Amino acid sequence: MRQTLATFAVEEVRVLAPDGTLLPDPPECVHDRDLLVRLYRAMVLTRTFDARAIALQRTGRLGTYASSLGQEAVPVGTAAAMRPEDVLLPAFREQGALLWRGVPPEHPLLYWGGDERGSNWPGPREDFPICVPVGTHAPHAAGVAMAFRLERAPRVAVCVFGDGATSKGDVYEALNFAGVWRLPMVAVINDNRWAISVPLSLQTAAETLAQKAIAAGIRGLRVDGNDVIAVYAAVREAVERARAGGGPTLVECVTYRLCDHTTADDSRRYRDDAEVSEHWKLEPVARLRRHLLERGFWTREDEEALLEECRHTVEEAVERYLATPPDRPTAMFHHLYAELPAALRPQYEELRAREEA
Amino acid sequence: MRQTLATFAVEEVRVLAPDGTLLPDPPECVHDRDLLVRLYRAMVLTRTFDARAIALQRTGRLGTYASSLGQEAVPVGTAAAMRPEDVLLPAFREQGALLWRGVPPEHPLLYWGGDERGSNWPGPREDFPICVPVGTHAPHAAGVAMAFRLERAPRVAVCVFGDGATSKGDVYEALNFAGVWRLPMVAVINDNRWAISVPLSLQTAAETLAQKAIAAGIRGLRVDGNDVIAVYAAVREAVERARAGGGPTLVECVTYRLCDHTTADDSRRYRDDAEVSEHWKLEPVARLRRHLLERGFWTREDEEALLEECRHTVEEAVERYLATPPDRPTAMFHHLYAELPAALRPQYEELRAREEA
Amino acid sequence: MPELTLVEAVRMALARAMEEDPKVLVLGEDVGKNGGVFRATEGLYERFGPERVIDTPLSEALFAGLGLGLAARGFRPVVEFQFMGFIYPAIDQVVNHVGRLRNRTRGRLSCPLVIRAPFGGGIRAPEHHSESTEAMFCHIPGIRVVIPSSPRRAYGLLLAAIRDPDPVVFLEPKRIYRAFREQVEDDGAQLPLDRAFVLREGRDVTLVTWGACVKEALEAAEQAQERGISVEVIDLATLKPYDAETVLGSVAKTGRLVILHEAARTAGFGAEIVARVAEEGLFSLTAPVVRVTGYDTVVPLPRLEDWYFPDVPRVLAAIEQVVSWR
Amino acid sequence: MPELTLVEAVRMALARAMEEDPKVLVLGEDVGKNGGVFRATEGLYERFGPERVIDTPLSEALFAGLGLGLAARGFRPVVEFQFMGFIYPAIDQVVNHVGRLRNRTRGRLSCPLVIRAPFGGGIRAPEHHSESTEAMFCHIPGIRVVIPSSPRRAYGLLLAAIRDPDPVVFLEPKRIYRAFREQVEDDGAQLPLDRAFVLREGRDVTLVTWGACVKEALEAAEQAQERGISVEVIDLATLKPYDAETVLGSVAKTGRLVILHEAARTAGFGAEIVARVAEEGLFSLTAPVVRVTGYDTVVPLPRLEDWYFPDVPRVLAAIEQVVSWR
Ligand SMILES: Cc1ncc(C[n+]2csc(CCOP(=O)(O)OP(=O)(O)O)c2C)c(N)n1
Ligand SMILES: Cc1ncc(C[n+]2csc(CCOP(=O)(O)OP(=O)(O)O)c2C)c(N)n1
Ligand SMILES: [Mg+2]
Ligand SMILES: [Mg+2]
Repeated sequence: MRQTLATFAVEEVRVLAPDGTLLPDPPECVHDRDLLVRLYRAMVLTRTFDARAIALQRTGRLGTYASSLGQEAVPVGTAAAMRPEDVLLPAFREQGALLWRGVPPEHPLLYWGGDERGSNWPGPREDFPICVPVGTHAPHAAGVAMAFRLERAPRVAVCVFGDGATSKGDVYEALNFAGVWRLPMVAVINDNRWAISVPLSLQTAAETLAQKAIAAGIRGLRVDGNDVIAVYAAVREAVERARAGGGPTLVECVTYRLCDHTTADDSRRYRDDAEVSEHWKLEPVARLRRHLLERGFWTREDEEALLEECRHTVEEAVERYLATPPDRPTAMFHHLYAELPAALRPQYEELRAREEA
Repeated sequence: MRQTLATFAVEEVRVLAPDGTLLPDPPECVHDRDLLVRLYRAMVLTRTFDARAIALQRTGRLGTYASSLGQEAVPVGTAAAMRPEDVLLPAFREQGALLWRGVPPEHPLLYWGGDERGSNWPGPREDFPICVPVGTHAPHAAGVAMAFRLERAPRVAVCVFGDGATSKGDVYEALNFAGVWRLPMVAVINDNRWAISVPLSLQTAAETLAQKAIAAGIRGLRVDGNDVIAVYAAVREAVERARAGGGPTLVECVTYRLCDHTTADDSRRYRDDAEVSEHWKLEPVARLRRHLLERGFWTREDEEALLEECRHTVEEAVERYLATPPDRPTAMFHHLYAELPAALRPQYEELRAREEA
Repeated sequence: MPELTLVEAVRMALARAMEEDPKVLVLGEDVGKNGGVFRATEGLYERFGPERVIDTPLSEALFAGLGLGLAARGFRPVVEFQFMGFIYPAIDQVVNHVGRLRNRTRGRLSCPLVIRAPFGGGIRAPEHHSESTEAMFCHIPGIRVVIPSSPRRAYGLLLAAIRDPDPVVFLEPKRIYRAFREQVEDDGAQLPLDRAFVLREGRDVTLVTWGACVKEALEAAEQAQERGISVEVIDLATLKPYDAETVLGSVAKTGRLVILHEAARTAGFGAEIVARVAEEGLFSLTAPVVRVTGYDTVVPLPRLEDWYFPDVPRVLAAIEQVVSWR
Repeated sequence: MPELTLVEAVRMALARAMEEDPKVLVLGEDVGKNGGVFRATEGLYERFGPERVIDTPLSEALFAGLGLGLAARGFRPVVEFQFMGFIYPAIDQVVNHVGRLRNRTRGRLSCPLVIRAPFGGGIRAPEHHSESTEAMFCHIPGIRVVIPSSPRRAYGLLLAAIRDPDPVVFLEPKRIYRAFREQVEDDGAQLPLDRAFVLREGRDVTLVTWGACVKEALEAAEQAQERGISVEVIDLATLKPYDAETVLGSVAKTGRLVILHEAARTAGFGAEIVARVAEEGLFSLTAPVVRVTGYDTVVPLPRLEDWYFPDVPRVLAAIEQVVSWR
């Protein structure tokens, strides 16, 4: 005897068509002109920031850097969907989210420039630092969400990671645990179809990444990740549901990495230019601009002013970054423990003597 | 716009009702009297072996031991569904599968009695040893299956683990990889509803464990794990499909741990006797016996003869086990590397001197 | 004052810490109703409820990360790994995050997490239940590693570990969980996290050890005494950071050093102690150092385990060797 | 004979091994079309195809286990971890299975697996890309740990590692991946897996090191020579099992020992070497041993990394310290 015990569906949320026109049944927020403009501005700022960071790297003034070109809708839409008191746990490609959340732009520059102080930003103080080991921050997000649950705090932990990260066991374990505890946690996948040179087809046989949620018994859905309104609307709904006690959601945002993996990568080694060109037609900034122009929410003059403003904002941050001298070497001891254990004092003194010499 | 991208269903396979009667649409194999009798005999042997092992432990002649009481259908049905040339990768509760595969019963006794030679059985030489760290053998199974794929060998790797193991990231990673490579691998879950004291409800929010397959993009199904015919039929189908290049399957066998977790456990600390009593009504040995008796495939005399035979087989094995003196201490060096590195010789000599003293 | 075993002292410290600070949580496999497979958390679930004593899924890679998330948010999680043999999936979190969060954020976030695990052999346990890999943890920056060797020290050190603002790996020698009792007052007094304990003063040989081996060390010292050899026994107790001063001071006095640990010899923590003495106390040494340790092999299953673990005769032989050296 | 960099020598050894044994496979993240992020596997995918050069999903805990399964079935998998900082999810497999399969089954199954990982700092890399935790691996029974320090040694040692019937952790010092060239003949000749290399003979000081630090060791020795100090430089190369004889022999001659490694000092592998000398060569020593190492802190991000890693002046100071000691 064979009987069906349970059925599952993966749904996709889209708002804007690639040409910027509205698809049927748009969410309420499309009427919020102010929001749409803010989303657009944030994506442009992110793109400006990325371009400048790459230029700094190319001229030897920044370390390895991971641009978010073409994927700006994911971090921006995600951060915009959060409340200030929520906690963000980013991977390493979410500068767009950091900036939206109020991290001064010189901080990510400092971090990628090789200075720990880049993670000690003035605000949001409770957000987590950039996480380099892929997927390892998913358990942290579960921990933060569990803290909120235990405190009965109406706050949500939002964690972002890539398509590659969905192959990590710790990500699965964190989602599974979030399910058991119905944690106020939202996990957002920047599904940019590549993990360095590994295409999604070698990452998993699952047709969608949203369906990874089914294994954890939690909600999962897919959104058009080149559509910042869709990302915003879907993550917003997930975050508010989580806040209301409705449990965790996994949101797969399908986008595309138009840039190299990092400045240390040369993506022409492993993927066709044609594929990249195709995806330029879908990218989120032009799409939303078209939409805004169409609806009269935006003008050519606004655009020029914005570009100028973004350049200015970024340039000021770059100047602050470049003007920041390195920390004192002994800082490596100062923040290792709350108080330096006596056993480490001789090493500390040795370094201090070198530092002072 | 919201649209459904993909849908999934979890199906359940059952053959015998709890009272031993046939459910509708039984598989072909129910007509194979010989097979049914062999399955029954193997379950009874397993139960006899378990009881004797526990008695040995209670009298200080065996170490910690994990009985499979009530779950015999899972290892027996699984092993019976394999071909000799397939490779079994057991966890620590699959003595029923080891015995079916031809491992002499004194070998698991030696292993649990604390002797590495217990894993060096005369056959099946290519099967993997018992795996204690939960779930860590799932990647091994993927490796074995990948070897078969690369060699174009029509062989299948079959791996068994518990419901608790499904929370391990490495199990997920292995299933996901098996999906990418469409590996000839079958993963069988002994879903006995408990991981020591942790009930399945604290293990995952997923309604079934079979649906974990969806995250990996592979086939998953659930079977009544107290019904050895259902286990056999489902695993058989999965194994043959894998052999034919149809890719991996995850088979959840729902059963119940009627015994303590191991001899070191006291399950009355954390679960009700009532729950256990309820599940005694579903257990696989009585169920199949009822069915065989009903169909005239089995008699009271057969039963008595079988019990006697099992006792005899186990007793002989116990005698061989107890008569096996410990290995030479220096064995710990002999099998560490193919050849003892010179650097280890002094330690080896020290031990040899102690051994000879 | 109650006479407690080591595991009971652990339990008393956990209860005390949970009582005095509502932010202290206990998490792990089977720590709830079952009270832990060694009963270290027995009664806590009943007393503090399911939101403070939490049975996690079977996901070791998750625990430490979950603990970090909770700790960063001001909780004081005490995460139990059922056996040290199953702690390895969590090493990634310990190396890459737990030991770094404070430093990475220059103090903006921190990680007051305690990782508990029973470790060591000698209880005739199944495969993977007898290893001691403390040395691997002692190499990881930003954490502390603590190993008690008696009920009293277990109580005081665990309290200190839980109250400490930084992460502590707390390894409990299961062989002596119930081996003997000691009077332990539930007075909330903690012990320092960077001080070795001189358990027995002596003139001729310094014997440094930790955990369950303290038992053999004291017995060997006693037997040596009968042969006229005076052995100073040091329980290192806090392995990272460790108290080199006490060891160096003792070696300065005795001139002879024996190290005793269960773990495999090569790159074991004993090497670190010896190295430190060779750097800062070399010319105190009047005899070559001797390490009495497990062999560099896989720990054998129970039938041969006694051949693997250092026993009193091996320790005594080492003591005699350093004393009779010339 | 071609002049190769270290990473090119690694590639040549991989190609050679794959050529001579169809059972040799290369697996890891981005090892296929991309040729590895350091290009160590460049060209192999094109030459040997997608069934022998395999891009795995981003699942480090999986790789080592997958490798074990393949190895147990007669393949010779060479698994690349992209950076040592991401190897930790696999430690569970290494400790609990890779190092044990042969012993556990008393030889019925075995695990001829090679685990490759670039390691060490000094290339201004992002967080987690600069650590050296070789000591943690050296404590694990049943495996070998090998670290080349030149193109020639990389070629010969990697070939030996792949052909060896047991598991080898092969750590490649990325700082010198392209730092210099050496003539390396593609003759298939392997180097022994348990022999240290005396790179420079000397009378006054024994300087033991491995990996990228060999560079600073040789430079410091050169500079010391100018000051009239003769330094013997030993590249340990095979850390587990390691060649204590060569170190002991050298110390017997020089009477002075300096250890140099990038890794954090406490419980680093340097401690093991020192301990061994204190056990078997104590009275050769005429001066306290000195370890020149990374500090016991998290490796700083690039702006401060030069302050962390041992440099030539620090090594030279140590040499002068042991020579001038009295
Ligand atoms: C655990 C781990 N393994 C390997 C790496 C090296 N690495 C950095 S990013 C990356 C690919 C990540 O892919 P994905 O998750 O899709 O994120 P994306 O970079 O595409 O945003 C890899 C392999 C790492 N950082 N962490
Ligand atoms: C990685 C790991 N963690 C913890 C343990 C200790 N342990 C042994 S069995 C077990 C529960 C296993 O539950 P399940 O997977 O359901 O298998 P079952 O014992 O029920 O057959 C635990 C926690 C272990 N062996 N391995
Ligand atoms: Mg990606
Ligand atoms: Mg179970």
